[in-house]
Amino acid sequence: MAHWPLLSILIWLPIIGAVVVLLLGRDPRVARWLSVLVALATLAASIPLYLGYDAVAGGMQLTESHVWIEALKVNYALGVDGISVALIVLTTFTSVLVIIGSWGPIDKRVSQYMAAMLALEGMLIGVFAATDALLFYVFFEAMLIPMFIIIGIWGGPRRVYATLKFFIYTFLGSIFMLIGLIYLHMKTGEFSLQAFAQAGLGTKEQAWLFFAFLIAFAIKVPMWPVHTWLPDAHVEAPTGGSVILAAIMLKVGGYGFIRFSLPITPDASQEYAWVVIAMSLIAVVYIGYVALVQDDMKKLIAYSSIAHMAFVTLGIFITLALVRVHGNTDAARLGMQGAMVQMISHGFVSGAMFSCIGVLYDRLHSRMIRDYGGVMNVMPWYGAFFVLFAMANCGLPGTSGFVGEFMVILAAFQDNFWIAAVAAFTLIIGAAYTLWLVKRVIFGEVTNPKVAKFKDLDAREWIVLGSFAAAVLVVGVYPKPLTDLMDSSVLQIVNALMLSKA
Amino acid sequence: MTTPFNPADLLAILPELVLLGATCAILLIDLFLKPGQRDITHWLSIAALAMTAYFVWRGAPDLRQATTAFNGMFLHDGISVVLKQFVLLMSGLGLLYGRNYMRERKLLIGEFYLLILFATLGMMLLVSAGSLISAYLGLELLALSSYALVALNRDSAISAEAAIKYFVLGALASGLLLYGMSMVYGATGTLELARISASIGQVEHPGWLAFGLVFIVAGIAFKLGAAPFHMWLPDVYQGAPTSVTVFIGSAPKLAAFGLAYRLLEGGLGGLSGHWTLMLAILSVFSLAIGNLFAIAQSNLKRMLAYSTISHVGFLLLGFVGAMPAGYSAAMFYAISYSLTAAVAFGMIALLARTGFECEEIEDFKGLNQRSPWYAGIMAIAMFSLAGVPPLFGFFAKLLVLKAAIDAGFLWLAIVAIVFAIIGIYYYLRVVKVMYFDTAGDATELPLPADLPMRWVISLNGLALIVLGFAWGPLFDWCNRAFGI
Amino acid sequence: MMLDKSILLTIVLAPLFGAVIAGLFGKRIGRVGAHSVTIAGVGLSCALSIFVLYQLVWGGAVTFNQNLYTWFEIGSTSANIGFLIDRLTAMMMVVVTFVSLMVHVYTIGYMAEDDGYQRFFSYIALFTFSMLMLVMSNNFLQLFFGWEAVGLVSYLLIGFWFRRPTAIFANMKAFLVNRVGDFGFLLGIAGVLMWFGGSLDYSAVFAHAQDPSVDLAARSVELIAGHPWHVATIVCICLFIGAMGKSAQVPLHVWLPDSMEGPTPISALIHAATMVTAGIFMVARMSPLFELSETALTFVLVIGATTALFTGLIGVVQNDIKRVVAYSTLSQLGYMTVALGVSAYSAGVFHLMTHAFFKALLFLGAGSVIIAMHHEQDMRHMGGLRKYMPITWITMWIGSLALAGAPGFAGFFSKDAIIEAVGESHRAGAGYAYFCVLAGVFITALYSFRLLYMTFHGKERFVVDPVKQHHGHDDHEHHAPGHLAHAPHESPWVVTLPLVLLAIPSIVIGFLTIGPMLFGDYFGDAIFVHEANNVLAELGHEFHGAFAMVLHGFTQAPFWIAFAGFATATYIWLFNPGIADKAENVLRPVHSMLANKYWIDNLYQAVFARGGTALGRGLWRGGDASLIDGAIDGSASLVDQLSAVVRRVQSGYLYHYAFAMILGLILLLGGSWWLFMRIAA
Amino acid sequence: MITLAHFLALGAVLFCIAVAGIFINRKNVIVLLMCLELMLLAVNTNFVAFSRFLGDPSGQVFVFFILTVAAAEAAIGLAILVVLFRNRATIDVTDIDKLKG
Repeated sequence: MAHWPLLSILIWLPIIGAVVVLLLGRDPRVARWLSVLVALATLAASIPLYLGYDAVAGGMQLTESHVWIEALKVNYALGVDGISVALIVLTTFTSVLVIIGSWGPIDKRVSQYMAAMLALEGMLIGVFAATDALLFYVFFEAMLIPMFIIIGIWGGPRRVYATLKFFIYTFLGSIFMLIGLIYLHMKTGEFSLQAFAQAGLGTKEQAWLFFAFLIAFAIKVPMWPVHTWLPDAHVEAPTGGSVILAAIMLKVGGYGFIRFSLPITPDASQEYAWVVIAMSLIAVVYIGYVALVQDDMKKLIAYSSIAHMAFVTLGIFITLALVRVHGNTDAARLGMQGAMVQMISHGFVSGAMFSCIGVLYDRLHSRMIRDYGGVMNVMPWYGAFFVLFAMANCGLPGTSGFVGEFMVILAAFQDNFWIAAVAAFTLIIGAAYTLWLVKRVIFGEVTNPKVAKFKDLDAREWIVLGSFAAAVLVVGVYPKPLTDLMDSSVLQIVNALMLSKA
Repeated sequence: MTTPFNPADLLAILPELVLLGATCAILLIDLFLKPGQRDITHWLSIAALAMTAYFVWRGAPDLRQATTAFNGMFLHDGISVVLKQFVLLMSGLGLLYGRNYMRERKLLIGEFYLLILFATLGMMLLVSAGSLISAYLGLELLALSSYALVALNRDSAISAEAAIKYFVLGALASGLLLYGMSMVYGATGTLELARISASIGQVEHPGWLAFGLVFIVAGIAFKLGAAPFHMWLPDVYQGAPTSVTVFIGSAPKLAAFGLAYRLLEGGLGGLSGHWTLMLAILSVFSLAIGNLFAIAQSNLKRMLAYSTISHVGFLLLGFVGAMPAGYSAAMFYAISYSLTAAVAFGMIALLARTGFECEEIEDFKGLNQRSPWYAGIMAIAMFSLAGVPPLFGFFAKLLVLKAAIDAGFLWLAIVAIVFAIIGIYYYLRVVKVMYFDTAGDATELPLPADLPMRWVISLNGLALIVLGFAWGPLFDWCNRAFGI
Repeated sequence: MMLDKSILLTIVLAPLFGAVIAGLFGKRIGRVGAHSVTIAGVGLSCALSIFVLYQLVWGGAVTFNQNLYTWFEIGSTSANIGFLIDRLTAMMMVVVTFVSLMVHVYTIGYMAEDDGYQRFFSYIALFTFSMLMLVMSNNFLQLFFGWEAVGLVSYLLIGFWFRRPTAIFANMKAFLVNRVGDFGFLLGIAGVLMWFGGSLDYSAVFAHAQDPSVDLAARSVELIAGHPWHVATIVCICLFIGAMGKSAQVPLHVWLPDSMEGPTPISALIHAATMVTAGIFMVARMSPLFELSETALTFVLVIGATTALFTGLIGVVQNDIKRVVAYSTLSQLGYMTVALGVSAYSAGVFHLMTHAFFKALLFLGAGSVIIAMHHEQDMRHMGGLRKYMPITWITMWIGSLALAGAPGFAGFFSKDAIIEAVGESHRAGAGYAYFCVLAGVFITALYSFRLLYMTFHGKERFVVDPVKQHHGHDDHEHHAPGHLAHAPHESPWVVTLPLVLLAIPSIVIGFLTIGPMLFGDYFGDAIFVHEANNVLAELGHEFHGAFAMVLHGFTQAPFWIAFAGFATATYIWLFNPGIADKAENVLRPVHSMLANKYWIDNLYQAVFARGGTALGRGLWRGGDASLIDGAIDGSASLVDQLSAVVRRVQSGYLYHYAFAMILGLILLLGGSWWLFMRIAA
Repeated sequence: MITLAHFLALGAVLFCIAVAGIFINRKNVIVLLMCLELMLLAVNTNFVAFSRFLGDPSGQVFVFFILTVAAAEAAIGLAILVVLFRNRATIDVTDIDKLKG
């Protein structure tokens, strides 16, 4: 497998597939089948990636590098470490489910929708595989276009506002990062992340760069207080869009922190870690309370996504204090691993939650909690899935939702009791908003006569929710394969943090 | 010092001679054609441009080597070659995109072609001008043809208005330019750019130079359409027939870049300390005014005109460093912009029909339902103008930003991107209208039968994607042209 | 010899298997299939648990401590799934599986009419699995897993009748209150990992805790600058907060009474016998840690004492038969906690065991009554049932006697041991605790016998009118209170059998096991007590066998206090019931305070529920909508307006355009002039 | 004795008059055209003066070109003016404001 350009295949297969779907997909059925085949092929291609990656050795593997722009030393350089592998597999896995999930609901301009989804998948994989900053940036930005289209065409009533907000918000963030990259190119003369990481930078420079990256990735994650695009985008986006957005796109932010902020500006990251940590903790509490009072299911889950992603940023930046202040690499690794596991897990859980809401939306075309109630009576299987994912969402042990939060809290405790305490508050508030949602939607008497006519899950929905459930439980019961996959890579990142650059 | 006439010089200007000859021939032939046979003129003109391009290419074995002719009046170097090639390409596109529009409006007359050909000739002369005289002549040849082109539709009030505004302000601008030139001449005692730059160090009246420089910069700023010398641009773009807008919206930007480079770097490079500051000011103005005014527009041509101004602001970022890398970035930007603008304006011309200009943004409603393909092409153009990767426009922005940052103008780069964020809004609005709004009539769009145009505009649109990946060679040309 | 790993695995997995089968294929295998497979599973694990216990006690098997698989391993931090099987665990396993088995059997009868039959069996089997995982764990991670898993099942079972608004409110409340506990528990675990040797395994942590070279008792940290705290105290209190949630200690007790919304069998299994005692078990398990912190133990003691007395008081005024038992459960949990608080861990665990039997018995008995009354739970509509359902009546008496601590019955031994232990203890707060537990004895007797009298004795306070057709399944709101479709009757054997089987241990278990458990070395090194704190050892000196203790018991204060309670109850509720109402009027304020459970629930409702939503709204509308989005959209519209204004500059007049150019020219001139001067200067 | 400075001053003055004429004049476009011519005249004065005092003929050559171009310019200008008048029936500068904003 080594001599195959596996990563390029993974990136371009869906994108070329998208073009094909666009061209041949006049007939919706053709478009659907084609896109599923492409997505499955990509998933299949990601299996050798997982198997082929040597987790023990760690480091960048399966690297490809071709000169792209001679003059600027820009390379089409790809490579993956454990972290990327995990995220890429998450992407390919989720994309298949998203496309299957969109079979029913999407009935207008199917080929365009499917093409956008596939293109998005390719670009996301590209982001996770790029080892050249410019290439990363290209994918990072390019993915806005299909998502813009997806929300805008197939979205809800306020889709235009939502999608413009989404696009401009994220564009605003990333463009400052572009300036940072250009500056780094000026310093190093090339765009490779490795060179950036080795470049010696003064504390002041690092601070500027750190904040440039922070804006970009904080908006992407999104972190409080630049999170307000997410609820709108989620509410208006079609189910598939929401799933991709929550399950994968947000991860790009966290991944960016790990790839850019930590290695390139370690000292500034340490100096300003408190900013990020504070933002994360505020998110856990503030967003938790906001989620509590939502009357729109999607908005509620969107907010809970923000709260959960806060654990990612917390885990990432707690490592700095642990490494630099306490010299406690074990805890640091725990925190970083926690962040990563949380990303993967949140991918499954939020994807599943949004798919669940999609199932209801397809039946009643309402996202309002008050329109439902007593769904359990008519859709027992659906209810079971919903409760399972709800439990995962409030971090019940045995589900993937628990693992990451557990690790992050354990790590945070080693830095500061109070940080851990505030973070652990999610146990309460998270359960509160999730279970209240369950209580109002799933349990109770059927109040809405329309709900009484609901049919339980059909085969297609079974496949989607079932796969998510399986993923959630597997990671929850036996996370070791996942952590092992990323362990050596995380170790390398953590070790790199120990040496200052200034 | 002045050497007698040297026949080899004719070889240097062979392409120009070819174009001139061809144009005159077409002028004659066209006289004997019936209105129905205008296609002959059309294809002849295209052929003339192609032939010229061929000779340009023949005459340039290596972009790095520079020769002069006619005692340095005429420069023949990589810059002029690259610019000429793209000027010719752009003029060709202008002809192709304009034809159908003009025909439907009974405007497909020989003058359309001749004027464009002469303007092209002017631009070619301009970009290889080695002295103030040749620069001025090229400039005027371009300008006068453009004035006439804008006024081509004699029955349109707004065309006439646009033309008169263009004319008066243009003349004013060339007046300023000339006045500046006279000052420079007075200070240095020569009209030849090479000698001017050579003698800048030891002039006894540096004040005259600085004084003249300001006027020259003003003249250049007008041709580029940089604020605050931009006021003509929106009115002209909107008022001119769309097919003319396609032309004057694309190729002349390259020529203007050439003019700026020749005069500022070629002639007054020694004063870069002065003019970089001025250009930085102009750049900020252009970015601010261009983006700010564009948001409020409902007429697509006018909106694109304002966006042009903001793009000029970006282009100027390449100059502020007064370094070859910056110039090459700026040239790259000019090329990328004109290629993209051609698609945008061309699309308006394509969708316009008799009695329907299709120049309001609203007119693009639901284009995606009615013609997904052309909606896609237009969307590509918009995203490229907005500078979203992986499209061509992004890399042009990347290069000029890099040039500015390398030159230590970080603040300018940040100003630029801040306005770019404002700017993205109105491009997205077009995409929104095409994709998210539903058309009044969801019927298939009646497209002109002009197949060549449809093919070329499609290719032009796809080129924006292809060049998004394969912009390396073009970038190499630019670099080599500037000897990097 | 060594315990067989595969046996232990079977013990855990058999119920899980049953649960999965009954849950996923319930429709296909039908009711019989569902209860057969789950009962088979639980029965198997019960039998094996008894075998394991046998091996440990008589078979000379050594403590089993082994990891099954590694959950994750990051650097030196590793989390495993594994078993620690010593006598403490074994005892818990037997109790859990036995009671669970009883409940399974009982359920066949109790849920006979319910259409969620298979689901119910799946749940309780799943619960058995989770509870076993909890008690058999050899590390904190798995403990927490089981901890939350039983919480989940409890959530599902309380809300089993998910159409009932009260039920789905109660289960959410239960989960959330437990989560408050888990919040502390998780922090406690984090603290253990940080301070107690960087491991999550019991053995390593305990070893580190007792390692004199580390001297954790002395180690302290400043959570708030300038206020050093012993790490042991922090960790233990955090852990105990978890226990407070799970074992419903004041002030986290509010969920347990509401949990009675669930079907009676699970009230017996989860909310009396097993799950709620998990906290007690956990603290006993953590005895090596708690022994390090005097402060933490005092905290435990006071909380327990408070719970023991004040929740018992509420029980006196309850009319719902299940709620009475529920409050008695709360109070008994308080007793156990008190025992822990005075370092009499084995006494606590001992009471846990006896309580498991007789409280399960009481609940199942109550359930049996409820069946007979067609899901009528209000005792005011009962009375005189003894002639209809003799078995239930007798077994309930046994249970109540055990609960009240009548000498000889199981409860007597455990409760007396606790009371005496408290008496012996010199720990701060022991005095208060001693008063509470003694007063508690009176209260216990009072409400126990009140329940018996109101239910089984006196005159019938219900009317039987056959006209009303009573439909099957769980629609209870059909008939007016106190009106039965047909006369009550003794429950079927599947219901009464468990009662009998539970009644036996309720009588004898204490007598049989007190010796080894409290004063022998039954627990061996499973429970660790510092010499200084070892009150049981001191009691041990006066202990001369169970029989002597019984005789001695008659001379003791507790007995007479209990007797007083019994007498009072008999007088009020058996001979002249009028008194009750008079007393109620006289003690109006007291009564309403008790009836309203000290208004604690209302307080929580107001502060946390309404306060929380209010805060959320504020943050949402004020923070997100107004501030952040206000800024965003505001700036956007600002740009729009600005451009709408500035575009007027493009007036369309030639001379304005020309003027603009001239201005530009002047600007450039100025700039250049300034620069020129600077260069010249 | 007339020095270069005088000529330059003259040129400058003419130029200023021309520019002022362009944006002060609110009457008709013809005047604008005249102002433009005047501006070119100013430029020519400069060139001739410089060329004379520098003793370098090329300046005067330039002047000839400028004169020629000026003629062409005037022709086109007037032509456009005619078109404008045909459409608007006015050459009043203040009426040419259809395109704005």
